[in-house]
Amino acid sequence: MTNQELLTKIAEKFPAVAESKPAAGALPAFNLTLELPSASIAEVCAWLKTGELKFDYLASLSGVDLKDKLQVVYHLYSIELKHKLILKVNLDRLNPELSSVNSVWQAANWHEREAYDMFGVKFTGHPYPERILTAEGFEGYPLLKDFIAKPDQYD
Amino acid sequence: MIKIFTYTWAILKGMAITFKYFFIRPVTVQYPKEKIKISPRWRGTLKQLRNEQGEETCDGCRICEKICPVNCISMEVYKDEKKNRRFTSSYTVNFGRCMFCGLCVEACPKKCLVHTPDFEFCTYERESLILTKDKILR
Amino acid sequence: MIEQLKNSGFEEMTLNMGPQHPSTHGVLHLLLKMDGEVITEARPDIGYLHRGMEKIAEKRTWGANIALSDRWDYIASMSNNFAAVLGPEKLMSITVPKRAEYIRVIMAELNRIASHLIFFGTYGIDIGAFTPFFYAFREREKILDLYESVCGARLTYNYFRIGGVSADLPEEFIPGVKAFINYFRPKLKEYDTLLSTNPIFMDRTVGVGAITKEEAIDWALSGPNIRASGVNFDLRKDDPYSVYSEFDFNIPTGKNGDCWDRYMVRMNEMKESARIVEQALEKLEPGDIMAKVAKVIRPPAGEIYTHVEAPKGELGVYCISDGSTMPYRYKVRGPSFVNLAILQKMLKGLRIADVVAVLGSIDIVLGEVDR
Amino acid sequence: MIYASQSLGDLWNWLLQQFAELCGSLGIPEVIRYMVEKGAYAVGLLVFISLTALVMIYMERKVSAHMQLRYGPMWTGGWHGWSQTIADMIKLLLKEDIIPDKADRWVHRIAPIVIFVPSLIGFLVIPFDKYLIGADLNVGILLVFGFSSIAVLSIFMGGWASNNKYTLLGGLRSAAQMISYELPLVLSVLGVIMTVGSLKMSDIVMAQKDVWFLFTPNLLGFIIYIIAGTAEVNRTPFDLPEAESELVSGYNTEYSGLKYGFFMLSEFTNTFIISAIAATFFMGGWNGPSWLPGIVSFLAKTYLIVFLLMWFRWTFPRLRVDRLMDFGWKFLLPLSFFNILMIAVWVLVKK
Repeated sequence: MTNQELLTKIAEKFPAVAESKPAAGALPAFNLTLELPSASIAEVCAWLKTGELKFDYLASLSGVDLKDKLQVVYHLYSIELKHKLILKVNLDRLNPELSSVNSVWQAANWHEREAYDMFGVKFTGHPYPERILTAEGFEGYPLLKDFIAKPDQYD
Repeated sequence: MIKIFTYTWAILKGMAITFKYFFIRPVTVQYPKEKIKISPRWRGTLKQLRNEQGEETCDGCRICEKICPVNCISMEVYKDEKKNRRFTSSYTVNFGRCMFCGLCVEACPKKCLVHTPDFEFCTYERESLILTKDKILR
Repeated sequence: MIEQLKNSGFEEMTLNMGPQHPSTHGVLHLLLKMDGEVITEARPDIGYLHRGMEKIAEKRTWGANIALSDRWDYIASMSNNFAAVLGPEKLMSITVPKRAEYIRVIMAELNRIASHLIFFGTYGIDIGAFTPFFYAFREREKILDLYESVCGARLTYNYFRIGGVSADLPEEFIPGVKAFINYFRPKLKEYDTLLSTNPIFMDRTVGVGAITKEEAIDWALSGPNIRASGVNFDLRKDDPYSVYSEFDFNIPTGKNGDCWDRYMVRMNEMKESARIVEQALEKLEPGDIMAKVAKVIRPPAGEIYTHVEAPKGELGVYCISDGSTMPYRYKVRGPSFVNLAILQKMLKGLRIADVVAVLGSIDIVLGEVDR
Repeated sequence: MIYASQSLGDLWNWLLQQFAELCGSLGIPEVIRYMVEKGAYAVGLLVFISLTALVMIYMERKVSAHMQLRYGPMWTGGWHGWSQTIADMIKLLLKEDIIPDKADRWVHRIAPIVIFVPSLIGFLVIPFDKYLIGADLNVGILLVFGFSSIAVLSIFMGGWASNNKYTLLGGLRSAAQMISYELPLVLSVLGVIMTVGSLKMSDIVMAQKDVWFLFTPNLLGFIIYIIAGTAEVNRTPFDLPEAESELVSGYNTEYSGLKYGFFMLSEFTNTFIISAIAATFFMGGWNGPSWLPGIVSFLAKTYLIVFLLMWFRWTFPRLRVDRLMDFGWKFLLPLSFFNILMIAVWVLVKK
């Protein structure tokens, strides 16, 4: 399925979904990239997986700090139909909250924990919303651009 | 019954292999006594080369210092007005930090920074891993 | 009976397996709740090797990040290098010379063999057989020797460059690889006799820790783990990168997705990798090994998600460039990280002896899990 | 007068006779003579056991090393690292003895002794040569099995007292395993006992003067014995109590220094006993070619079995604990019953 077909199919179902525009001076996206409001993520993802597009494989879920906002990026893939899709959700930087897609793809479990650990994005409905990589009692979210690392004995 | 025989046969075949290797000469080497040959491209510690006149080639362009991902190279440069070129007054590599990625050697425009085939640099003090210019310029 | 016992103060035992344990393959911590020897709840606790790779990458130049990538999956560094160079190359639209591409493929496939050999050896140890480990390492040493002759390092190769590879092959490399392939093929049969068809080994692995097709996709497993469940998913075929589309090779798949299938998929993959290496050697022709690339690498602003089929699975790198010499965001999708997540589900109801069998069969590297 | 056959057993017998004559002439009471004789034997045995353990540990290292394409110890002592084991023993002696904080201190201390003493007692009834047997009891073989089953208790004590979950699991596993494999072990020997009609070790050896029981229908018993014996001494593929990849080190995880040394030593002495009994029961004990001293042929056979056990160890993976139970109870036990039945028929037919 070409990107255009994908886009029309998804836009038919969810009018709020729009193609993401690359920033000024940036390269165009290599794959179909969609931007959607944070409230509809669970609904859209559930349809993407079970619907006719069969995006059954969540390759990656990453947080991105864009300085004025946080972004969560979903890289989806369909094992059967072999097409790719990138979803982007913009979040408020001060209070990043998003509903979890763990019930849609189990793979999101640790990805979301990692995003929470690194960016402080709270995923509502996650079964075990705890930090995953950083040490116990770690403060702050290390991948935010304004995070200042405490120097240790080696620095 | 057939199962038992196939199982036993598979087990015996496995035993035959270990028994075969029992009589084959070991492939390991007795390390400090004998050493395996090291490839000429081996990325060991760093050394600076002199040119044919025995003069140091490095002119302190600081490319290796800049390219080093772990900032383990540091140098001080002065300009020799007579010879009209720059020299390093100090050139220090901290091998406690170095990860032997080889980027500095690749980047060196004068080709005067090279790897040595040395791989044994255990010491008792961290300080002795910091090599100064007199040890690096060989 | 068990209900009665539970009411009468019978307790579940909590066992901390790791982070210092002989068979957690590094510093993995498994919190196991056990009823006798049967596990009722398992929770992997990771992060003991967390080095903040993604944060460090934002402070390093694109070129230096290749050296960093050696440290993700430290037993398959060539594949990591592959993943690290593909993104910036695509952003800068560099065409890599053919020779460099074939060299890359040879390196990556040899590394797949080396990585699977480590799996074979350590899996033997997990199951209790010590000897295969040494046989596997003997073969792996030969690959490492080849690598050493090419790039001068045995573990952290740092061989790929954006636009090509750092050094051309030395003279002795191609005969060396050919000799290795010829030497290696009969050894695989030996391994099969020693371990694969050993009744005790099969007893430990067949039917243990089975993952269904749906589960495997749902948990986004990749690499041999998903193929063992019968899903024919291999990025070398499904989303060909580099020159993989030119080669003729099969993708071994399993049926039941149990430990034995995962093991066998890897064993068969080694054969296929050997085939790819042979084909690549044939196609190798003299030529450039580096494309014309500026000294200072500044990819144009943009973002890209590139993935390669690493020995452990889909190794993805999501990099965002803002046009400067350093990446703006450098997310690494480690296959081990994703594959490990399913452990919490798989371990329920198994015995403690199966924990190591299942954990070993997933084949994780903690450097990649924690990054 | 030393006999021409130069056998150690004959030498020992000659010494005993000389001593008895001496005692008779000096009028030393029978009891004291008896105690001196047995004491001398026991001292000799202790020396032999420690030497055997050293040899076996060295052998294990070398066998495993060469099967794994390594050299093993090569430096200590000069020739092929022959004194590596001695150096390790000294190291073990000098190591700090650690008792875990919340351990059951006394049980923790006693456990290594409890495992070591029975394995020593087992040596008493092993016929090394014609007259070289500590106590040629009527119930010789029963004594060995009786005392070796005490090892279960010790392993369980060690596992329990260490207050560690891995040791506890190791101890429990070992209790289950050793009890269930004791049965086929004893039953497999029963075939030989039925053929001979005596439990006495010397009788059993004498009965094999012409043909080893290995080459009679007792072969099946031998196979069962080797399998069950491997399980009894906790060696791979039955090393579940100390399964390294699962239970760290099983029951002896929390032991260090000399106490760990005792556990390790008893593993090797038990292996030796099991092999020695196999040599006695199935391979003719000290029977052998006439030019070979009896003890040499006995030790050669024993070390052949020891090598076999080591060979097993470095070839096979480990069984799983439930499969182990299945194998023991559902396969090995019925097979050993069948073996007894078969031997019984054979004995009857032969008569």
